[in-house]
Amino acid sequence: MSRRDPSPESALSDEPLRIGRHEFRSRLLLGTGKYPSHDVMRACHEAAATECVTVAVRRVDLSGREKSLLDWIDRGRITLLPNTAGCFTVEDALRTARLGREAGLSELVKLEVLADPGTLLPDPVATLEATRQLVKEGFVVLAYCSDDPILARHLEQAGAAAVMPLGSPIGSGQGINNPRNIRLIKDSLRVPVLVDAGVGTPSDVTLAFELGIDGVLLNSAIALARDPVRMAAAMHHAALAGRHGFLAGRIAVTEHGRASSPESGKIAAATR
Amino acid sequence: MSRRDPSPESALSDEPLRIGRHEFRSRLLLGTGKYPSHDVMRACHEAAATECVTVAVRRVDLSGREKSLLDWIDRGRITLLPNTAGCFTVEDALRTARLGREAGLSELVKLEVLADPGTLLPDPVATLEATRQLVKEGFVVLAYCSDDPILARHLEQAGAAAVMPLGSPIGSGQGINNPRNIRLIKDSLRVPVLVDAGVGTPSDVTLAFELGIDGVLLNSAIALARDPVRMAAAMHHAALAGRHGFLAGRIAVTEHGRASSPESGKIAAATR
Amino acid sequence: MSRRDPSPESALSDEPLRIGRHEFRSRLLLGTGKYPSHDVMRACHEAAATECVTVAVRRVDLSGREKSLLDWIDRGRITLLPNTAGCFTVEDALRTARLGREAGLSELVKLEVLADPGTLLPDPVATLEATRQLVKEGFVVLAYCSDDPILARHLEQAGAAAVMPLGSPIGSGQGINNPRNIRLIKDSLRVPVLVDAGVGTPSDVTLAFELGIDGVLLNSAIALARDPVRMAAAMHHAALAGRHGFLAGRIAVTEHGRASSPESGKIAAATR
Amino acid sequence: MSRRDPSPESALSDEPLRIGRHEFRSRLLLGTGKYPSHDVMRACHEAAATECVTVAVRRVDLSGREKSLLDWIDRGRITLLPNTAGCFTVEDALRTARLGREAGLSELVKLEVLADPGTLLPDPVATLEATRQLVKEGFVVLAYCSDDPILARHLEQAGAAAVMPLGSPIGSGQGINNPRNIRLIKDSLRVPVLVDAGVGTPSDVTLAFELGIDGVLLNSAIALARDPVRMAAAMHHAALAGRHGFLAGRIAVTEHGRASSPESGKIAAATR
Amino acid sequence: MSAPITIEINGEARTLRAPLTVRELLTELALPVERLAIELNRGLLPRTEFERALADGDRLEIVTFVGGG
Amino acid sequence: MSAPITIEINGEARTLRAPLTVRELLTELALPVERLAIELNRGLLPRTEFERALADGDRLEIVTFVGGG
Amino acid sequence: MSAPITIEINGEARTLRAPLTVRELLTELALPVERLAIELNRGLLPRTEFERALADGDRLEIVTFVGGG
Amino acid sequence: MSAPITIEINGEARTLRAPLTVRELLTELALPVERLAIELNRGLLPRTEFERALADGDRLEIVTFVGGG
Repeated sequence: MSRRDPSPESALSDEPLRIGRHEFRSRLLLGTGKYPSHDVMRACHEAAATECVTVAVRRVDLSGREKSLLDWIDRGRITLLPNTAGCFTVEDALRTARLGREAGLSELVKLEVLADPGTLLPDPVATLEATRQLVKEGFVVLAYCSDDPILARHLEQAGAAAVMPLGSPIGSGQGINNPRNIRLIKDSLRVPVLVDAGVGTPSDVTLAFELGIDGVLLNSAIALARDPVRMAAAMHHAALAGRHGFLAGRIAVTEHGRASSPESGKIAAATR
Repeated sequence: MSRRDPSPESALSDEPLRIGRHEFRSRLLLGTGKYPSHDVMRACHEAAATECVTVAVRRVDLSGREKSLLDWIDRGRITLLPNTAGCFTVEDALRTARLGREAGLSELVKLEVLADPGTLLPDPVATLEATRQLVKEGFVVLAYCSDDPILARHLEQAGAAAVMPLGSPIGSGQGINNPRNIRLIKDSLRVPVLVDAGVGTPSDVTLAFELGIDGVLLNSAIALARDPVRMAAAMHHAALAGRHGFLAGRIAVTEHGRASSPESGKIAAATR
Repeated sequence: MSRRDPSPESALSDEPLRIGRHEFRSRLLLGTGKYPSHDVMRACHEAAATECVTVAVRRVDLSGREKSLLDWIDRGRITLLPNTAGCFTVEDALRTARLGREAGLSELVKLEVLADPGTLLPDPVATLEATRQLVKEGFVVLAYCSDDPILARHLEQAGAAAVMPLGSPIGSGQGINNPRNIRLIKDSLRVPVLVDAGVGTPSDVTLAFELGIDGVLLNSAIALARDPVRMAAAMHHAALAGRHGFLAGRIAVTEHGRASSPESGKIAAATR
Repeated sequence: MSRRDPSPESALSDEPLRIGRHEFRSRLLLGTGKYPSHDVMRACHEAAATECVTVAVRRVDLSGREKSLLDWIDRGRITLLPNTAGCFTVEDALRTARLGREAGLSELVKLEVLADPGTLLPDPVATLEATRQLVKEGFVVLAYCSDDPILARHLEQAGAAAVMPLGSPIGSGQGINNPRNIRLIKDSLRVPVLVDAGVGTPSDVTLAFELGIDGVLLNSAIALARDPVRMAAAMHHAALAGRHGFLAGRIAVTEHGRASSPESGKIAAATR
Repeated sequence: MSAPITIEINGEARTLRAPLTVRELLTELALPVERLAIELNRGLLPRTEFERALADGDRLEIVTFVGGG
Repeated sequence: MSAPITIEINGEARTLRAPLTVRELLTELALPVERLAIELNRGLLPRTEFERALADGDRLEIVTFVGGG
Repeated sequence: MSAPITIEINGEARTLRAPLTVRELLTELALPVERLAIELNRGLLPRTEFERALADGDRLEIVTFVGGG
Repeated sequence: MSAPITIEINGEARTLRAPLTVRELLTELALPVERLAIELNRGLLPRTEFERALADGDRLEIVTFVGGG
């Protein structure tokens, strides 16, 4: 290594996250729900330096009084990812995805087919069926799913452009309940793996990336934090910390200590 | 909140870490041991943006051939923290601390009195005794100790300027084995609490800061990583992530999911 | 409570585990593979007081030299549970189940349809399809599956008589990687839930039962232990410990201590 | 192994727990506080098959109305272990220990010197000093302490007959917060190591014994359970499960699965 | 001049003058064409078909993007 | 007296005298009827059909229980 | 016949006739000797010294075993 | 001109000409004064006393900073 030291910048070189024809330098995807205000949301998107945010598809306000969410999203920097949040059947998910594409002129869709309003857990069977259909229709499907490694494989084989296993239930803040499964999924898939749902803290995000995954999508952890903008900035750093911690190759864990200072050259020990 | 969005910078405002008369903007303290080369070490110090590094006190090389470690440390930005690493008795720790002060013209000392070369665990009794003596002699003592919350209080009462409980054994990479104890220590002390030893990954650092502690000191996790400079940069981000995650106030953990998208305004459900 | 103290026996009253038309007083199901010898296996079955063991279906030894495994199983006390271990397709699982029924004259089958020989993880899609078919054919299906709570519901709806989520991969000894999922499964199903695969230690078994589940099936943890018979006895106690710990209702977890001895009536404190 | 199968009993052979001149076949020590009634307490002691219980020393009720706790303890089977619960200074602990010996005619004492009523955590410095003094006075000291491995060594060197590290704060039900420390303590001491305080569930007890320790003392986990007698029986089984699980030698943990059924002899695979 | 028609929009019944195209309806409702999508009788209605005339009993779903996770 | 037949048993080809029923085969192989099950040409063969005569080219799977988890 | 004495027992002041030994006091209080222990003026009082006469101003702690963890 | 003296430096015995001050010794050893510290016979030797003459049998520890954690 030369005496010209690498700067932190070069130390942090990384390839972009690629999903379909899209490229993202930031590996943190955010939501647009539950913020105290649209202004705070926009500030959080900036603080997190995100380049992709999910949006829900809902009936337009016929009174026309509501201002459009999109006025607070810089479409130049940020890609919209329509989702099918709140759908409990394959058909509703398909209809919502089609409406989202028509409204957003984008083929991207975050597919959620949930089993019930109580657990908000994804239905593996319905999600697989909807993925097959949407792929047929030309969608670029990011499939939200459980952390069952074999289900993730089926979704990849069904044509999903990315697989998004949950860390824990949506909005629960439990973090990554089964890191081994997340690693298994990453190790056996070729498409990008993004952890979606359940993240509560920056360390959850850092840990997720240390498992080798390609991205994290979160919403409540920022939107409902006491200071959302600060938390957004924290999440930005957490993603970089975990991603580069993974790329840098951690030290091995040992049962006993290993000295950090030289054993030799000590002054003569005092006679005890 | 005004339409002028806060920038990430303002989102990351924080007070400095104060130890004795010293102030540090970076809350990450690094070591200087076990790096592949002095050049890599310096690059890591830069990438981590550290402002304080520990150094060991050892017999000078009489051949005069060794280049001085200090030539690779920018004394303008970085404060030296002499340590008593490798001392197993109170007397040796005192002698080493005095030599360090004389050589470094600084009253700072990281006090380590270890029980044995096998575990490298700190001796609570000897550490407390040595702290009392060094404080009498005007040292600013950063006391390395176990995560026993009551021992930490005794060290504060003995005059330690900072208490440094271990996350796990030195160099083990086990991380924070008992987060509850670390939090208990932070909550019951007035002096700064720094987690020292055991950190293996960026997520360990992020988690430590999320517990509320004031700083982290690490060495092997960077020096022995596959790519030390990248890991140093990762640790820098990990510290910011955890610190601001703590200040921002995390969401509560719930047993079940909470929707991120509105329940209302859905399109008419397909008849199942 | 009367002065006639309940005996430990009455303290341990419990209803039997019911699967199909079968009733088992022991909630510990064992395997019959990988033991050092048939004698050791039998001793383990006794020490664990099991009433149900799984057996694999394989080609008969045409040389006729092999002694039959069944000679070491007391059919009077122990019910045979044929499994489809080693099947990677629905069709092979169906054929194996049918052969098992014909050979064992029992309608019980532990259904395993694995995804690949590497991970040995169950295939959720194939398992669901095979369950539907076997239920049609009158089998009493115990379905081995991942810990995806919604998949477990689909298996129940498909007619499985019991659902057997894994704690972790077969033979890995990792224990229960996602206790929350196991609890979610138990709380949302009516049929018995048995944890199958991954158990390594008695505490894994105890923890599993504390989650409320109805039974545990394990093999390697006993068969490959250094002292299989002692481990079998340990597992027997572990099952009782966890089951009755669950029924007895644990104390709540608190962040801080609560005295076990009275605060009043202390002798006058020494003036400090 | 002969065809005469070992019975569960012989599978569970074990040496007694030896503390001072006392021998206990049961490795579970219980408290006598916080039970719904003296009758329930006695039933719990029976259900847990304990042979040693701790008692507190308090001012006698001068009205003479209170019935003596000791009428509910079978002194023939159960050894009394007076404790110094509730003492916050060395002197009060010494006075209480002496009174306990005088009242109980036993030299056994469970030494507790707590730091404050808030955390109820043991004071390492005061505990060490009190141990030295009580050993001088001929007491057989069971020293309650934190899980600092080096402190535990100091207590052994000070003459403690047994060292009792906490799993977590008294009555918190948090379980074993730092299993590695407990194992380190056991591996570096010659005197018996008993886990005291913090246990909440049978699996906590089982896990503690799997670490190799010699005994567990608990009170609240049984006395405050919804069904104390059933929980006592569960704890009895939990102790046997963990102790013999430790002696039997667990299987290794592997990252991936290992088949429990033979790979050979499968029927010809269906052509997929 | 034809009779008025009644259609359902986002679950609400509305009586409107006929003839009326979807695009005219959007203008009447002061809704921006570019950020919404429409389902007519459970099927997606592409923008290219917004000139289509509405018929009595038609059921419309008019959606846009809102905040979500 | 007919010609010998060749059948496959558990993957091994065997030439046998004909006529031969499944039950006779089992007896010849000294295999206990009660603890095994048989597949004939990929389909389960119930015990009730063990009197059936084997034909040239038949493929048999004869299985029993072995240790497994 | 001497004057009464006042002593403190478990924090309560009591006036008693004198002379009075510790053992006599215990009898008076109907306390069983075998399961208790006594501190006299902060020092342990062994059973062997229960015949000792109490003096005015003495402070006694009389303790026994109660439930604890 | 006095006799040579033998002193121990960092555990090694050395014979040197006398008289010799600590500062002269450092110069002789080509060691930079500013970054090191010295113990003389187990006691710290402040820089202010570097002019002190070494005596036969003196034991010196001359230390500096090296990499450590």
